[in-house]
Amino acid sequence: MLKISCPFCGPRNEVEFAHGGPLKDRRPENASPLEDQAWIEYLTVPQNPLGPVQERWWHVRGCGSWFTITRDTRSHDIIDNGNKS
Amino acid sequence: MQQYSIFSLARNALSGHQNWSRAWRSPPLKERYDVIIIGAGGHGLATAYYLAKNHGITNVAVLERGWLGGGNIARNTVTIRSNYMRDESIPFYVKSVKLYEGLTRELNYNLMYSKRSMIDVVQTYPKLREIKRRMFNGDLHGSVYERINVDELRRRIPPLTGGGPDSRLPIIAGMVHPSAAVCRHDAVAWSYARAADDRGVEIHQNTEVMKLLRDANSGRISGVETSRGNIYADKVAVVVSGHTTSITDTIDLKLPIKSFNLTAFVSEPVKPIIDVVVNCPDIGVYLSQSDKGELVIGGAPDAGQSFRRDIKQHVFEDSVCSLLELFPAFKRLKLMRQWGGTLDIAHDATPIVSQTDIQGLYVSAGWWGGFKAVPAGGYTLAHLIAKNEPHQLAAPFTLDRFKRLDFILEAGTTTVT
Amino acid sequence: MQRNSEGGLIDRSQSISFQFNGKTYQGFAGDSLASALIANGVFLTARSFKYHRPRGIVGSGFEEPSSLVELVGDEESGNQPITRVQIRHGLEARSVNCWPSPDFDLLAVNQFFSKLIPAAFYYKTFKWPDWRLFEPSIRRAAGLASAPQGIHHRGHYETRYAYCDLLIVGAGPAGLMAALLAAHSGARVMLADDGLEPGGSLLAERYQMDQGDALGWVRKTVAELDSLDNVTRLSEATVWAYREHNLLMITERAPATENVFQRSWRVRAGQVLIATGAIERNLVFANNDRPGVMMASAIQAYVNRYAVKPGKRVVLFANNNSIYAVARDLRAAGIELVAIIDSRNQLEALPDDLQDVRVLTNHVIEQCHGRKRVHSVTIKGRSSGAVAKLGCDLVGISGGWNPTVHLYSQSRSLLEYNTELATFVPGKAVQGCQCIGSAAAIFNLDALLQDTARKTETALAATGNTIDPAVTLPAVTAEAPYHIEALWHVDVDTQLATSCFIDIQNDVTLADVHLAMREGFDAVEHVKRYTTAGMGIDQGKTGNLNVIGAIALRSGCAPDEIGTTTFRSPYVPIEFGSLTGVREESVYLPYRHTPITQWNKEHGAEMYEAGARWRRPGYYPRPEESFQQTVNREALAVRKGLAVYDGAPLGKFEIKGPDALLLLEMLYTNSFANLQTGMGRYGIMLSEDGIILDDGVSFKLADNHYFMSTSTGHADAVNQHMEFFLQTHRPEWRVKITTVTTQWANATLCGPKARAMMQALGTDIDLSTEAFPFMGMRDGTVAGFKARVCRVSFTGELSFEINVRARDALPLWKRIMEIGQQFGITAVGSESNHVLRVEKGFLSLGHEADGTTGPHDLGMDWIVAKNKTDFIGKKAIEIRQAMNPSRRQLVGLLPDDPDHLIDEGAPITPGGRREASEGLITACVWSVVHNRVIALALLENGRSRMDETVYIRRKGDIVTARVTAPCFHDSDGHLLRS
Amino acid sequence: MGYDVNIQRLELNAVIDLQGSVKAIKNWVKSGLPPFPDKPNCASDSDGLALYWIAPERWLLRSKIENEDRMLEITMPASAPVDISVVQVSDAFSFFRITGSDAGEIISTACPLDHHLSAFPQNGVSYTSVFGIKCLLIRTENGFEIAVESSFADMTADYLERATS
Repeated sequence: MLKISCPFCGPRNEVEFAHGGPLKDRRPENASPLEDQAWIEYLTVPQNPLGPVQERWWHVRGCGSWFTITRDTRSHDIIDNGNKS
Repeated sequence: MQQYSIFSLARNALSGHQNWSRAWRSPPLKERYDVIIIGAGGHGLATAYYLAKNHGITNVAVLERGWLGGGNIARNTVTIRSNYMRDESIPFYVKSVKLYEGLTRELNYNLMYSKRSMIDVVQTYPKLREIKRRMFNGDLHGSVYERINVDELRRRIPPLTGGGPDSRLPIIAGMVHPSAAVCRHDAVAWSYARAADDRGVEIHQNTEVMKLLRDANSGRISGVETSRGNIYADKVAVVVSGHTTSITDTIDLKLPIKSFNLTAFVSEPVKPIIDVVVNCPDIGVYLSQSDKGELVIGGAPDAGQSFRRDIKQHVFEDSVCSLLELFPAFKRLKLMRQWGGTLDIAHDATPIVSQTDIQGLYVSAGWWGGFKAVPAGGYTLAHLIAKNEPHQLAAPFTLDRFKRLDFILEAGTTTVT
Repeated sequence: MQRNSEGGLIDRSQSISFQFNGKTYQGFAGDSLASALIANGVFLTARSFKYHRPRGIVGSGFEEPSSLVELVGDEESGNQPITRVQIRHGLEARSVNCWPSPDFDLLAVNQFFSKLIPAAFYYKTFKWPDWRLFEPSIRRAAGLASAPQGIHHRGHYETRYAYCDLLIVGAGPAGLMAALLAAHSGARVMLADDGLEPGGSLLAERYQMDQGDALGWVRKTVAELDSLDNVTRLSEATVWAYREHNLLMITERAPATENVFQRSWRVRAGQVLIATGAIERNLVFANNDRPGVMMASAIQAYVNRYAVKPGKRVVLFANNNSIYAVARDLRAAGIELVAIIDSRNQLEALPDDLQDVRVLTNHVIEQCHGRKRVHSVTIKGRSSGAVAKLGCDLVGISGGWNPTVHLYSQSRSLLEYNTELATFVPGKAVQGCQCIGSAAAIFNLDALLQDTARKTETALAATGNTIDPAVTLPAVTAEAPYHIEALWHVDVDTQLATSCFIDIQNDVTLADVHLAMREGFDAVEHVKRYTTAGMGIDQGKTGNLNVIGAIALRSGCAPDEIGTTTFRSPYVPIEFGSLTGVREESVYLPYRHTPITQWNKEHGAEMYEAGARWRRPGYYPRPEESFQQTVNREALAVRKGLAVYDGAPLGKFEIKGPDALLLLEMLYTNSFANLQTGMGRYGIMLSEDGIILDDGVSFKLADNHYFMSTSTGHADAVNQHMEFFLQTHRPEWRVKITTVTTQWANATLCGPKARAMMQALGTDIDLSTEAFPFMGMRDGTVAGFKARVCRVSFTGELSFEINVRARDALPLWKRIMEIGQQFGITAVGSESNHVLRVEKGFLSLGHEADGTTGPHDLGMDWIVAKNKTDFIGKKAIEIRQAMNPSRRQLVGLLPDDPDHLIDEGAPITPGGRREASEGLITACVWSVVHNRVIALALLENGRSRMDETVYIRRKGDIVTARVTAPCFHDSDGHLLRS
Repeated sequence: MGYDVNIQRLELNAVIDLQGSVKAIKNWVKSGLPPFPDKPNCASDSDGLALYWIAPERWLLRSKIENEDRMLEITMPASAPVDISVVQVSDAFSFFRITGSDAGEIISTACPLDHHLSAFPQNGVSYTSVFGIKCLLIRTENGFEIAVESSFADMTADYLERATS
């Protein structure tokens, strides 16, 4: 059970949150013109580092904020709760 | 290969068991091989064995970072079954079960293969509909599934006293998969290692692959850089369960997989009470009883990527709650040990046995419940490496499907509305 | 009599009678089952796991490797270390794994086969004809205690969350000192101790603290701690897991709260001090498992704490000097010291009071003699090789001390091998934790207290607290520094090696370890798995390091090169029940009720799990009615008359803001741009992968203000989908979403008579088709209730969805049932709804939209706007369309046999042959409009195969059906628009 | 001994969900609102109405049901401008009041957050979970209140009953 710091509520137990997957680039305003393979890569290839991963969490049993933290996948240590959305 | 039998045991007993030979050699590391297999886990060792046996390719090095059989083969819940849903998947797992059934003889090693059948405890109608779909589709490919009523279900699983008519999720049916089995997981790795070694394959433990090497001109794979120096081969297979991307990242090969931590736990050993594999798909827990008497219990993976091998408390508690809801008498049974393993899950949660964009580089990944797939996984990967074309059983598992967004979705169909 | 007339921490005024293996014995309050049995002269207490050798009591605490008992009766519980069971009136215990008794155990015959069954023998045999032939008998032989049969406990289990600045694990000298120092700093302190009473090693050893008996200091300190609000002290509480982010698990075995049987704490600690003490190692020599061979520290504990004598004549055997304090206490208790066998070369000067004891340095015990009780030992000079026999009925062994670093290691902090101490000691910490006391390998009381003070100060500093200088350390008596010379096992020939037990519980011998290595299993994990060493219930607490030592000796390298095996939770076995608390039975999973739920139950509804934890009526059976008759009756009521259903669970959201329309355009595949105020539109949402996520209707309340309804099961998923997209991909968009799912309940009237019914209920809304067309939404009053009425239809018939504030739902519902009588109103459930949807070819999530299909697969091209530049999932479905020409498409099926339902999920195969399927039945029902069976199916290129015959294969049995359009009723939809 | 705690399932309360910038809301609701709390997850009150700051740009206005009409008058949900969201959600909540010297013990079994005064002040109010479902936790003079989505009320009562039996 991670201790995750919500930008609005502060540190809370993981059970209050839903995991939102590793960070992706902002979705383009219009995906249609993109190369098919580039788009497929956007859809299917996540960052999967043995080490720090930027990932999104949703404080679903809390204030409802979505935010991004950097967590080390080897240790669960949270290196940065920069709280970017 | 030294024969194992009751007679050789008796013979060796007389000499105080001083004359047993090594199960595998530790030969010197050469600079070049025909094939390098990264990872001496179940899949890697099986691949090496079938390369030698089926394709006569024996100049093979299996490189292992730690000790052989130390990956997920050492930390799974030993369930073997073929009750999948999709036409693309079922034949592969049917083959795997078939290979498993002959393995103890073939490898002259008692895997304690125990064909004890699996019983699904069904608690919702959408789940029943899904499993019936598996049943009918399985029949098309020789995977047997039979429905039983609740009384019969309780008769076959005496401690299953929960899930009654007034409970939160009453049991509505049972589904039996008779060909399901369990077996001694470590023995699978050891027996494949022993048999592969016997056919000339070299297994190198404590040999960590730091990066993949490519030919500067052709761009094709040329070998690997290891903690013991560079080793060269025209064909390299990455068979490292959860750590696939750690290897492929070294040459910026992008793969549609994420690594997760899946955990399991065992109870204290008790006298026999359950002699089938019990699977509770609606509440996400499954269990069987090992020959030592421990209940081996598995649940769901953590949310979020993880390479840790310990359990998340709340994920663990969910599994235990589910267990006790159906087996209330186990409240006073004790948890003895818990552990985890890293598995990589593909974007569509179906395995990948495939060539890659880099010529000569093969991956076997995305094994979620890969233990049951060890023989067929090795069998088909060996074929792919030897012939440079996918074995028909694994043809659906190539990376091409992602380039067409044509996913093989085993999951799904559980949606309740 | 084994019990001394005075001394010890037992209460001689309270005699307690209990049963062990059927016989009744007496003990005193404060006795453990082990001490009470020793007091009664019972020494043969167990049989071993594999060979069924006679076994006795070896230790005095949770590390006990030898004697396990199961409790019967109302405390039914198996595999308890005999040393950890407190006796109480009526306690019934029996030895595990022997029958009929440890004294006469039938499976003892295994001892004679022992030569045939070395480590891992089973991999080499039992192969022919089949393992299943041998498995049952093997399984019966294994498994120790029998599983609990019933639910035997008073009250309920409890779990809770807790927070503290400082968690101290263990209330021995170090733990108590740390707690005392921290308590006065004002920090939130938790002190958890596994024992029945605090004191740890001080309960078993004899120390002076503050010029008095150490126990006096313990009592004083505990009293002070208990008087402070900022200190939570738990006893009989095991800290068994150290997880990420300083989360630790504690289970209290005997909470003070009435009705709470056991309590588990999930503690998030700022800092952790691990004061778990040290565990004495076993010594490995021939027959070191015989009853009467005990840990030296255990004998000391029995003598000092329980005032019992485990024997009359003792030989002590050690590789370290902790044995001499033991010797002193044993002699004081009146046990004859035959000799002290000290394997060390270097020996410090003997204490004065032990000058007269026979001490043999550089000697070892080679083997023990006696089967059910040791009667003598053969000792051997390590350099001389001279052997001699000594008579004795008790052997005390000390292989040195291992700091109890299990939790420290679980925290992922590092361990390092210390050659001088011949054990693994705490290394670099990776979470906020430190080991103190003997857990930090500081075995000297004075030094230990000093060190504890320092570490407590740093721990407090890390939590922003400072130590109170007023608290001082007690003065203690000086002692000789700990000294050890490693002895992993006694040198024995291969013959004797087969009875040198390195893991007593799992019957693993030195010979087994050597065999494993001989066969190439030389990694420590290989040895462990091949021999099962350290995999018993004790998880090798006394033996593991000797395994590592044995491997090191054989492979000629240092123990730290071998490395240690992973320490995994739990530290000691924990009852599953204590992990779930009150989460069981009806609250095992959350459940949700609508305001109508109670009414539904009273009116005999079969309640179904409806997704998102809602319980919803499946159907309302009447007496004498079959399931099908009920469903037909309900479906007909909708088609021909009037029906009502409880639609409260549907997901509902208010979406508002200058960019609300932008959001809808992005979410739905079709366009909402031209939607008029007061009108709604059906739409489907896709995942970015182009898979159908949900379908639903959104109404326009005003410009950039919408009322969205979603499916019941996907309401949460849709909410997440929207918030995710808004907050992470379009944070600049100004849209606010409010979930109103339970603010609004609804009763949906459907059927030809629905409009008449509305009139009868009384409403100020103009119900004419012109004023209130299909897909319209009107606010007004219905039957006097403030209502929002929507003309949507999930059934294909004229429908009015009456949404009211939840508080008004039940009164409205009752009014409807009352007024509706004149129209023969029928309450209907999800089963008949399913029939009606299939007749209309409406998609059902979980049937057609099974998590794998996109809109085109369901023939819903019409709902994918061609003119929209983009929406979530657009590009994915375009790619999939272009690259996968043959996809499955939704069709209707008319089975040639009109009278029999076809199982949903049944595959369609080419010519009915036993090969890969080309489609499947997604839904099959009895149509009340056609009085026959109809079905929907996903079929490869189905839309181009109208009127074709297809073959549905259910195992052997093949049925045929004709392909039709996926709509069987009112295909032009004039009824629902009427 | 058992827990000294008193659990009361409250009648319907009046609740209005306010979203938007403070400025925009003040522009719309000219008077009658309690002062906006200065810290996240804190409450303020005046004149029988309580204002909870429970999320970024989001507040709950709560009072006894008798005050619901008054609350609707001052907030005017139907006509609120497009840049703020005002939604009546009274029926979406069910409130429980937990009092007695062991109220904190019960909260510890139910909620994962740290409710110690140093972490959850006297005027603390926050979303968290109760027995695994989303809930609003409110500190009161002599204990706590929890509010769950009304569909979960029976289940919550069931759970509390078990936890305190």
